[in-house]
Amino acid sequence: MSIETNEEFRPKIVAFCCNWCSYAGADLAGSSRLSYPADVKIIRVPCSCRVNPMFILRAFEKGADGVIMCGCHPGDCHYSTGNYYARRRMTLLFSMLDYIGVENGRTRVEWVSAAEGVKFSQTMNEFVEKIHSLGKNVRLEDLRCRS
Amino acid sequence: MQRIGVFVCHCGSNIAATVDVKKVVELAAKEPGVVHAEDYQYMCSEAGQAKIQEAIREKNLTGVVVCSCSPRMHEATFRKAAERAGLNPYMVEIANIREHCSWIHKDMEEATKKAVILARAAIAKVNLNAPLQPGESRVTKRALIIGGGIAGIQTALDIADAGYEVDIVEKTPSIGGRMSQLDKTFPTLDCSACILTPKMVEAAAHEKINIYTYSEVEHVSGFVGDFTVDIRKKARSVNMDKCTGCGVCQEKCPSKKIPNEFNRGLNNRTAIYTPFAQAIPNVPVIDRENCIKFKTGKCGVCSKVCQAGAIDYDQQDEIVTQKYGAIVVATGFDTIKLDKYDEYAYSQSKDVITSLELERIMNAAGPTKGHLERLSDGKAPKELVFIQCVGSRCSDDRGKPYCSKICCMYTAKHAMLIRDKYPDTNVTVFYIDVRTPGKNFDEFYRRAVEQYGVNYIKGQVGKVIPQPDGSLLVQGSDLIDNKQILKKADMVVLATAIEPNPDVRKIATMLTASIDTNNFLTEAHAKLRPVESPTAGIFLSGVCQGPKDIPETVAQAGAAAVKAIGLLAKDKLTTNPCTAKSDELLCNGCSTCANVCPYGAISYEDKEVNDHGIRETRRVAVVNTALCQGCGACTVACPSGAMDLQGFSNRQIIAEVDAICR
Amino acid sequence: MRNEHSAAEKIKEISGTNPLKCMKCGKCSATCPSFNEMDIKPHQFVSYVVNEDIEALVNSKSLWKCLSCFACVERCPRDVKPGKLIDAARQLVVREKGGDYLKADEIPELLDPELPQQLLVSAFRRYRR
Amino acid sequence: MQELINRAKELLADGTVARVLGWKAGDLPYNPEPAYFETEESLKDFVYNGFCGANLSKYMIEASKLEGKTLVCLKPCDTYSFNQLIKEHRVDREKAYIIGVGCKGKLDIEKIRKQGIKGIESISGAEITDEAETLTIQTIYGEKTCAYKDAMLERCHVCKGKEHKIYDELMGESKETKDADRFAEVEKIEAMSPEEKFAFFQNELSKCIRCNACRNVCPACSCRKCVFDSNKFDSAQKANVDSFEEKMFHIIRAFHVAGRCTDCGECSRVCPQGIPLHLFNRKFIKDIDTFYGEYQAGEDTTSKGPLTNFTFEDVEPSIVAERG
Repeated sequence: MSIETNEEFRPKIVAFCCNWCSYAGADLAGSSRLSYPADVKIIRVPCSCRVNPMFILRAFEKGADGVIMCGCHPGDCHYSTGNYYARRRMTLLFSMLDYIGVENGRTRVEWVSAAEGVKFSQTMNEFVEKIHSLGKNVRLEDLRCRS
Repeated sequence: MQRIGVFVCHCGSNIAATVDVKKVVELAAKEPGVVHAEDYQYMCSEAGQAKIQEAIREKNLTGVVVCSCSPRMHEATFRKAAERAGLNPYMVEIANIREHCSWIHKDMEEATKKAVILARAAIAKVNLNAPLQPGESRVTKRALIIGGGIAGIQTALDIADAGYEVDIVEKTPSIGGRMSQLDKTFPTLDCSACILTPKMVEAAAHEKINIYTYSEVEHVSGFVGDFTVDIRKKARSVNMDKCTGCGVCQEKCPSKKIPNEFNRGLNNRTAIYTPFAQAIPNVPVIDRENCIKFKTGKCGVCSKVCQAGAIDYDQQDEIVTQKYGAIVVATGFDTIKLDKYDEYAYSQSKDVITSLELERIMNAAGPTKGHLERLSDGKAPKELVFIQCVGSRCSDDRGKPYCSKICCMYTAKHAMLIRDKYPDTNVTVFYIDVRTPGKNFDEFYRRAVEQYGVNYIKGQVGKVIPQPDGSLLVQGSDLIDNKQILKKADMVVLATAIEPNPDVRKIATMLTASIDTNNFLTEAHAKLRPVESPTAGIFLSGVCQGPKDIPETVAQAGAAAVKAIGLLAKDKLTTNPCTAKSDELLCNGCSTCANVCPYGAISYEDKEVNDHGIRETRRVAVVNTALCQGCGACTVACPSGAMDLQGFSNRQIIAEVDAICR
Repeated sequence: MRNEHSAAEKIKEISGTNPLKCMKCGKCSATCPSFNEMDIKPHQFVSYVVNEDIEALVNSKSLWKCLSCFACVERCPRDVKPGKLIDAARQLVVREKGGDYLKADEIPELLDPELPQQLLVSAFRRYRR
Repeated sequence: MQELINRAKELLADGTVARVLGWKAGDLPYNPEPAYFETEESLKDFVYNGFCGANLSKYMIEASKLEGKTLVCLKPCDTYSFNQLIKEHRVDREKAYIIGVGCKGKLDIEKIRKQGIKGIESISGAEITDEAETLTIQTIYGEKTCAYKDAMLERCHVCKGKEHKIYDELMGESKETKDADRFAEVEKIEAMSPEEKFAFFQNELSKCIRCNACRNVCPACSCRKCVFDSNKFDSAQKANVDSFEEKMFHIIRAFHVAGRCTDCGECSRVCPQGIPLHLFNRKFIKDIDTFYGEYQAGEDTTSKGPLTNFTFEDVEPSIVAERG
């Protein structure tokens, strides 16, 4: 049974991007043709504070291998304070995931401004590489959801 | 079940070159809820929009997914198109298969796969969309202009002339900006002060314009139509109402050794000063860091000599809080620092100067009273060399990657003026390209060459070597003659690159306006919305958006004014309907959501509810949709999930997550 | 005979520069201390590589006149580094056996007692295969 | 206990309170249950002993809706929960007459059973007024004894203190029981390798039968409708057919009460499967204390909770990876 090993591992990666900074940063990466692997799929949210820990767990449950959340730099939030709340929430959530034995490289928060197309692309490249090094997310995947 | 139409855009070849558009159509058509799928060259074109509208009508679509460019680009376009066909605009979602897919991936198969997944996520979301109705918010009929240079002044005048109140906030003690430092202006050579001063006076005298000089924007909150801004009026230490502007205090001030910023530090000023003679307001400020009274407690000369009794050492900074409907950024530029360009010997020789310094030297009110002379020994230079593109067009980390745009023209101006006034002085210009697009610009440059005998050499200067005799040896190349040139010069003028005012980053952050890697403010659309920031209600005027000369700045200032007036003319704005909404049957009334709301949009009411037959009075959260901006902080804080965000609901986001992970 | 295209590619590879970034400002030639001794000038190195005229470049005097002082590399505003291009062209020659500028047995005659030993050693290390 | 009953009768008689919320004897000697007493007469069934671990503050949510005041007996640790409920507007302080009852640690029948004591007929020494250090247990196999301390709930070994944070009057003596470090267990897990951590929680959580006892007893889990029962997150009514479901449930449950959980330990006490659920809550408490400064939910009724608050200098989430 060497099906897994023969096939190149293509991770599933969900990126939550806030509409004002990070999504625009991703747009800038696009218009600057700064490539990053196609494994990353972006979900647009109004603000990083809209990202519910349930969304992240849900992604893992459904087979995501990595989840990254991007928001405006602290202090630059379009809604002034959203990313400060997000920062606390994600810190606690990541710590909890680490506590239950999930490899902590599977989750990441990065602050990316609308001007940081380069940073966005770099971050995604790094993150995908990290997920590659961790391999498939076998610990958290809900077996029923494999198709 | 929704009836969804999927529209896949080729964007010419922008998408179609990397994404198999037909395949996306084919696979999207199989998704649940999809009853129609098609592709088209340009979905955003009128014909493309017509296709969407036709499908909405003919297939009774209840939802639309457009697979195209970023929603930041055309979401509004497609929503309006759908609305015209009778569909609620919020039933339209965009799958970004250009910026997030075709433009960053090269492999067709891979990009197509990703595009299909992005389309699926958008379809899954639309399946859970609900029609939304926008609310309304009021518009404060007052504009704030940040920066009192020619851009800010022009925008202020135009807005004020339309009948709206305008406040200008200027950091320095006087309005006027960079233009007030210039001597003559190209291509007509009229004196800068002669055309600027009347505008400054007009702004100061305008009944609708209120000028805060020596002031800075401290804090900005609110949103389009309803910004609240704190302005710090720095303590001037001079009572503006009492001061007559007689200038005696400046004459008598014993602290005279402070580098004069207005003259680029080429001479000194006093501790109590007005930056220049035509300053508006003509009221000095005390530079407390350099004032003997503030440093030692002794002195007080200015107070003694002031007959009007205007000196007030106890004056404190004052915070003015004001509401605005629109904000215009006009923060301008500065020249870059030359510390990374040792080869031009700027820091080694006083006779190597920047063009802006030359501008002050040429000016009758400048440090040399308008006489062209070497700053080292006061002698008139006989050989003058101009070096173009110093720090502009650099792809290394020493300079700026962009063209500063104004240097070619002002150098031609300087060269011409010097040749005119000092015919014995030879002028050589080392250039890479001479860029003169603009009305009468090339003619102007040619006049410098043909009529005034300015020697233009195509080639860059490699280094400037100060000589023991006080002259400068300029080593440059002449690419036409294919020669290396060694030229003795008495003075070298560097066409130094310009960069946005360094404060702009702080201001952009306060305004949540985006800024590019060079610190220029980003426009909402590079071509079609060049004077608006992507952040609603923020407009861009002058060089803060990109390098510009005076006529362009004035034109853009007017355009920004028109956009601001267009906003101020409205009595009400329709608000984003993607606001938070509390399900009163689930709400615990625990106040957790109100604790995280940055807008104070959540209040609590004791409300009679009917929870599946149980009638009781409950404390429940109520969202004020005029205040709610839709950030969603409350939705995550809410433990029961009663609070949800319309347009980005929990179920919608989860559906997207599921679609991506499927 | 060298294949001009692959030689040009090789030069780009060795130098690690992209000659297309050149904006033809001439700052390299303006800054070059050996300018007058060169037949092909530093700013022209770039166009010779772009035009894949490598044969002319490697046969030029300039190939051996460049001091590798790297003033042009340092000051190039576009990161094109003509000095690296000519250095790469030189490498191209040196890597071909027998293509050396000097034959080994010619060297002793040329030796100047003032010449630092270190220079000789490093020159050999650099230009000998 | 008699003193307490007498006082309750007085307050019922003079109309100060309409009912009493306390405990009554259960069908076994070690399972008293929460109960309302509306008449003086009914108070004959009232008990308060070492097995009355149940935190009654959550019952006050419903009691706040009833006519008249409710006399509620709160142990020191229960008062934290009550404060938290006041902060969240879930209970009405005016509807409660709080008698702060003394506590010398609460007992865990499982701990007694683990010592091999079975067939229990009666237990003495568990009375709150009792000075005894030992429990004397009559079983069908004869009399057995057990040190009180050894039979105590885990939470009592890491007791927050015997001071009542809110009350109308106090009754009965308390005895300090804290003799262990609150975070020792959490630290032990933190020191494990990811594989060990995963195996540990996999093992514990695979016992979960999603009976929702933890949720139902938790004073912080007081939502009218839990997110796991509503359709808002597409998470309703799911059977736990895979291991991640429980993890998700327990992480989210702990997350939802993070910053609000007073560490009353009821979740672990009631879990029929004996899952140490408090380890989730305590992990959050420990992280909150280290990252954002010490915070005890329920200490007062006004302070901002750590998840509805922030500072500009808060640590970045990358701290989790950095500290290894």
